[in-house]
Amino acid sequence: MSNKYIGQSVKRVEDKRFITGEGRYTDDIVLPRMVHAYILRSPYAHARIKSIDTSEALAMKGVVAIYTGKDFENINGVPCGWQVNFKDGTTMREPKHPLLVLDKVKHAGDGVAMVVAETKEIAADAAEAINVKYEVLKAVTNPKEALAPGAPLVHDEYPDNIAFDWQIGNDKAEVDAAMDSAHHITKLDFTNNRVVPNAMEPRSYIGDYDTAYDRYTLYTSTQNPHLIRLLMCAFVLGIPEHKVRVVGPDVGGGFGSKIYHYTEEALVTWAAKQLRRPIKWTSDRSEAFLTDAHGRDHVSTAEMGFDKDGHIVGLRIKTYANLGAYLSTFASAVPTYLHGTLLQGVYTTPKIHLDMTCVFTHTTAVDAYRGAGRPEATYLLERLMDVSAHEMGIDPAELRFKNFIPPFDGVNQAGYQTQVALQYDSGNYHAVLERGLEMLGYADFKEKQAEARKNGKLLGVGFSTYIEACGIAPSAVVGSLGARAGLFESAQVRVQPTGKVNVYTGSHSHGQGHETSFAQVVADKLGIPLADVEIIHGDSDAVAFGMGTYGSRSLAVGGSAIVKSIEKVLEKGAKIAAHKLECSTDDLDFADGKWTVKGTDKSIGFGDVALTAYVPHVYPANLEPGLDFSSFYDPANFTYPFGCHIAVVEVDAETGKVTIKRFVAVDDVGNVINPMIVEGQIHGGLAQGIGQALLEGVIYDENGQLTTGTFMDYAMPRADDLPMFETDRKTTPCPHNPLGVKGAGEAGAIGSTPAVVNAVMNATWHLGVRDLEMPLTPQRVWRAMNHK
Amino acid sequence: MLPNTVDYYRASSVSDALNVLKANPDAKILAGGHSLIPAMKLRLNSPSMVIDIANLSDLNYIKEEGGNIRIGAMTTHGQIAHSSLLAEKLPLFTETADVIGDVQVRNMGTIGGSIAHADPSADWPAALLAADASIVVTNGDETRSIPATDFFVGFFSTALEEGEIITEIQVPVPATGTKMTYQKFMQPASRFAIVGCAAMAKVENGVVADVKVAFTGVSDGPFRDGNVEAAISGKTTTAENIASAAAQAASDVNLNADHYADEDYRQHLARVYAKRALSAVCG
Amino acid sequence: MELTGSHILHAPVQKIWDLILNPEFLAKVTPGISRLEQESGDLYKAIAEIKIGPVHGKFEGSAELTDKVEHESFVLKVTQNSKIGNVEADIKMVMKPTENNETELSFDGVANMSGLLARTGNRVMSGVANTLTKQFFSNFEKELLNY
Amino acid sequence: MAETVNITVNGTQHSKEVEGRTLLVHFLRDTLGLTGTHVGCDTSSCGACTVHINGKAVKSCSMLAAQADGKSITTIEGMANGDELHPLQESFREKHGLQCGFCTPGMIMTAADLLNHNPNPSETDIREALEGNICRCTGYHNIVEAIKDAAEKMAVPA
Repeated sequence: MSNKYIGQSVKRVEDKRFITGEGRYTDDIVLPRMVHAYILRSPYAHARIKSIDTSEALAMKGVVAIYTGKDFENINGVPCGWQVNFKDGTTMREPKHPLLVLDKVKHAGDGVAMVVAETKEIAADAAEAINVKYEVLKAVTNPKEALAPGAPLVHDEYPDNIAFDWQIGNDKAEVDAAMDSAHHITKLDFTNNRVVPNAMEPRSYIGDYDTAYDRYTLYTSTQNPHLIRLLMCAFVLGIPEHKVRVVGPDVGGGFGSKIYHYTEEALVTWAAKQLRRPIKWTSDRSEAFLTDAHGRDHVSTAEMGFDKDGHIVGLRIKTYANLGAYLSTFASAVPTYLHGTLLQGVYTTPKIHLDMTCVFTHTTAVDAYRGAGRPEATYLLERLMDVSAHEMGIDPAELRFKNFIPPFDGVNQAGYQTQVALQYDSGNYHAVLERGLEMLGYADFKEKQAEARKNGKLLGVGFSTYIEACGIAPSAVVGSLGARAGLFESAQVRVQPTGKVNVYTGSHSHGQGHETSFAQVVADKLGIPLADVEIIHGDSDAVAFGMGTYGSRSLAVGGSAIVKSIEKVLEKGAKIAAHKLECSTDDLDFADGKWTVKGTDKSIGFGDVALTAYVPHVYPANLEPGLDFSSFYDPANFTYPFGCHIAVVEVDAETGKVTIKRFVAVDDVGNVINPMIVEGQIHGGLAQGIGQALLEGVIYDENGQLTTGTFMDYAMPRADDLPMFETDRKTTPCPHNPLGVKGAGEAGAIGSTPAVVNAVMNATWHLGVRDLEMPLTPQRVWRAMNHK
Repeated sequence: MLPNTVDYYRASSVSDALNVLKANPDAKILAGGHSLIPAMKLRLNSPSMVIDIANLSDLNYIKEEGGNIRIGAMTTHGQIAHSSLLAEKLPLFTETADVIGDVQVRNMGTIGGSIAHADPSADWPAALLAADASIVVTNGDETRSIPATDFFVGFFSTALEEGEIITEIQVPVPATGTKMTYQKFMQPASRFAIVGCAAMAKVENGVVADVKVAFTGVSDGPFRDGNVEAAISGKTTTAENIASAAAQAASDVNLNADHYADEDYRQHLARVYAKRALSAVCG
Repeated sequence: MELTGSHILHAPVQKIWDLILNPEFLAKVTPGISRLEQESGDLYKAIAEIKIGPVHGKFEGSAELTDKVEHESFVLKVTQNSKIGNVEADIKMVMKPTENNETELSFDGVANMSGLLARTGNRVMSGVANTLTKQFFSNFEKELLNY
Repeated sequence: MAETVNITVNGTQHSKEVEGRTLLVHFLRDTLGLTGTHVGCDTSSCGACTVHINGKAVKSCSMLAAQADGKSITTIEGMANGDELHPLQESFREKHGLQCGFCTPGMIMTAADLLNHNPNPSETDIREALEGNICRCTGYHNIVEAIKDAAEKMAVPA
């Protein structure tokens, strides 16, 4: 079968509505009789609510209702979706995360009251008129400080602020022995800075209740409508799932932050029934800073040991992960199964041990942000590699080549079993670094660098060879690791009588271009024009089920589910075709949209078969009419994209300001359906990873106030902060899914961060700079260069 | 967020605006609105009334008259950035206007609005100080011209008195051969100046004359740096002279501090930017 | 936000001490405070209106003098609440006589902000602190002449 | 106090009552139903709300609707000529200059302002012109390519 669309940079079909302003995001939706919610939030990080007086606000014209924690005393809070156990086997601590706080607020921005009014302005005015009396308590924001004796407690019932502790890898004693035998050990203290996802569309929800049918509808800017429905119905509100429709319309970016079930979703859904009116809540950006789950925030000490030839002999890590005040939906999985399992990297490290302590603090909840756990793992490994190379006097590229896992395709050679539970599917790590060095022109670069130094310019190069686990995830595997849900995907391929096709997928596109790349797969597999395919997603009433989009899983898992359904369509189609052509299905070939009797010119087109399926006058006996199949695909393994990122930076010797001169990225994401879209995904990830390295970072003051709470203080990468990216790809297909794809959504954000930091260290190494906390602001770099 | 309730009044003339302002002491003058409206949206400021003067065309002009450049208070940053008259006669102003905020802000924000607001990190004050500008203000009965050095009195505060508005900025046309520059080290999020240094100088027979150096962002208000000026005046334009003059910068001011630049670093940056500015104007 | 400063005031310690414990005087010199009403002992109800640059807010709360060491020092605890955020300050004031019988008044403390003020103010906080300090002493000098 | 404003939007004259505090962006979105103009922040930082007033890019979240009285506004909905897309719209699609699409209307409006006075911008010109617009998806690479592409298209008379 020839591919007309797969592998082509087909222009996106969804773009038309976005470039003309016709995209329909949740806040664009207006329902009849709709009212507006405004949430009054705690100004304090930690305080006891002594009293709430809503009388003045309630009396204001246009105010419809005001709810407080009292209204939710008997309603569950939003749950965590992943159970992790302590090292000793006891269950993690999962505090109640109430829809509105009744007694004690636990982070700045915790919701205290919800005002519903005829307009958003009135709701905001009324919220100002609510009088809350607080007893302010001391707060703690740093995970290590939260563990100190006498530290303020986030949850009074957990006397040490520990959510759980956890470990992975080889036996600790074995790792200690390996480290003892090391010829050289590089040891570094790391802070993986807390960042804010900041999807450009602020979260927005509309709750609606239809009295006639006793049915709820929630419009939500989410990455996974079905998951929200399940969590909200079964765990929070206790309403029957089949009476709830959740719609995720156009969503303006997620990056992880829109995976989770947020309190406001349940609030508007619940209140819509109380008031019998649709209720819209849309976050302000400053609220988003306080309430969207943040990312990263690890404090680690990591040691990498080498033998005298520069081979890694061991890796030992102690990390404190800050989970914030509550456990967000995936929070417990991020520092554990999405992080510890990636510490093998692309190296043959024989002994690895991670000791992890996950901690509550008086801060916004931390959860998966683009890459989720894998950027943190990559950062440790790749920083250690570059520093070790410098310390041992080995070229950092050479040190990597020395330690790479040899190439394996997962078909002729087995997958690679790591020391940290995973089995890599296929990989060729040499190839991406070789290509990266070629694109960089490494030999020339070194000369150029020496020349620049002579002229007082601080030019540096930094490497990162990353791996990640995507295509989340085999349900049995994640189930054994504590996931409270399966992580399969569903797809329905509904062929219409005219041969046009609707595809219903449980994946959700919020910028990834599913409506195009999924359609490319369908069109080629069925041999029909792209325009004959429509991809439908984001509506729990339309789509049978879905686990949503995150963890670079859409094509690998969602796409594979579609392929499964297409196979069923073709199998039945062949029976119909055989009947019409009066032959056996074994005599048929399917190519380019038609079944042909082998060795003849007798054929029947896909459209004719589709029509026959719905007008079954001449039809096989015992075959049901119709051509409409659903499938659920549960992956056999994760997928393991990898790549090599190289940053070239120049540091202004006088000010410490870092400028990215070049950025080379060679990624291997397996087979590619739409190179243009994949490249776009890489670009976006790079910007976020570079942002984390140079610009972005949350700062809490000692009282738990978020002092980087707007775009005026929290620096987002802008066009003039970034260069044109130089990208290329290698292809090592995934051996275990039908498309051979691995996933490309997070790669850029994983590989780029350490490459940039390594480059800055390389530029300033001769000035004695060894390590710096991100973001590498000019002030920090200048201080380090001048030993201040 | 959304502003609190506010009455909007569109002034038909300067005197109309002043009369309404007199009658409504809680009102705020609305020029381009790019400082006031963001504050109103966050409810950091909730005036009872805004008096819109942005459309008063008699406050929107750039002209040369009697040895002065005269700029109407409601002239936008964008108009200044694109003015060919200023590009020729006072390029310091086009250069400064060009790095204020972003293009959208420059299209709406006005020079009068910006300097009345007197943000300690705003760009205009440094340029006005270095250019020896005067600010013309009126209360309807009386018009006075305030030298920039007297106008900016500190943190978000000016010599404007209640009931006065700015009508014009006047700048003496610099002598032929005068060089000028504005150099800015930006806060990466807000894009305000962490340090902004405006400088003007004339080199005569290899010796620096008529030098003026002014800073914004460094302290709680903009200031002329007399130490730097004195150190380079009358000196030859060697790199050493420039460096040693620049090293005097921001020596006796209260230094601002924030996440992006503490006192030490800010002072260091002031010196780096003084050097860069002096190098540009003393070349 | 750290609040520190010191200044020589042209009056003997005893006078300064008496003035500073006089709520009417304190209200006049403390930037923004428009009224201090005695609630009990050294606890006052305080109404403030702060106008700094883009920020214009009305605050309400309390001011309390504690840890008094006569003619030497005391701690001023201020709690102010508003719609745009709350401020809590703990400031130690120390008075020392100078050689020519004037007073060196110095203070050292922190003001903690919450809510929108904390979230949006970083860029200008050091300016606010400097300004409040300057205003306090210049008001003090001015008012000193009236007492 | 309600204000009557007369505003021409995408060529159509509107006369509406607005509150003094109504921001232009809310007037466009809520009163006129033109939801292509988005709100991405509350500090005039992100540029998602960019529209043209009398041909110049401005942030509609940072002005009152009343300030736009008597003015002519173009929003993203007014950029295409019927079914014929504006060259920038075409180029954003061709060069994959958008992903989630939320910042896109503002990007296109800002880019249009740039090309109005600089028909042949360099990469640096483009990046500087986009200073007031944040995109979280694309890393800007393809936005820069799209604007370059549109500039080329617009330079050649059709």
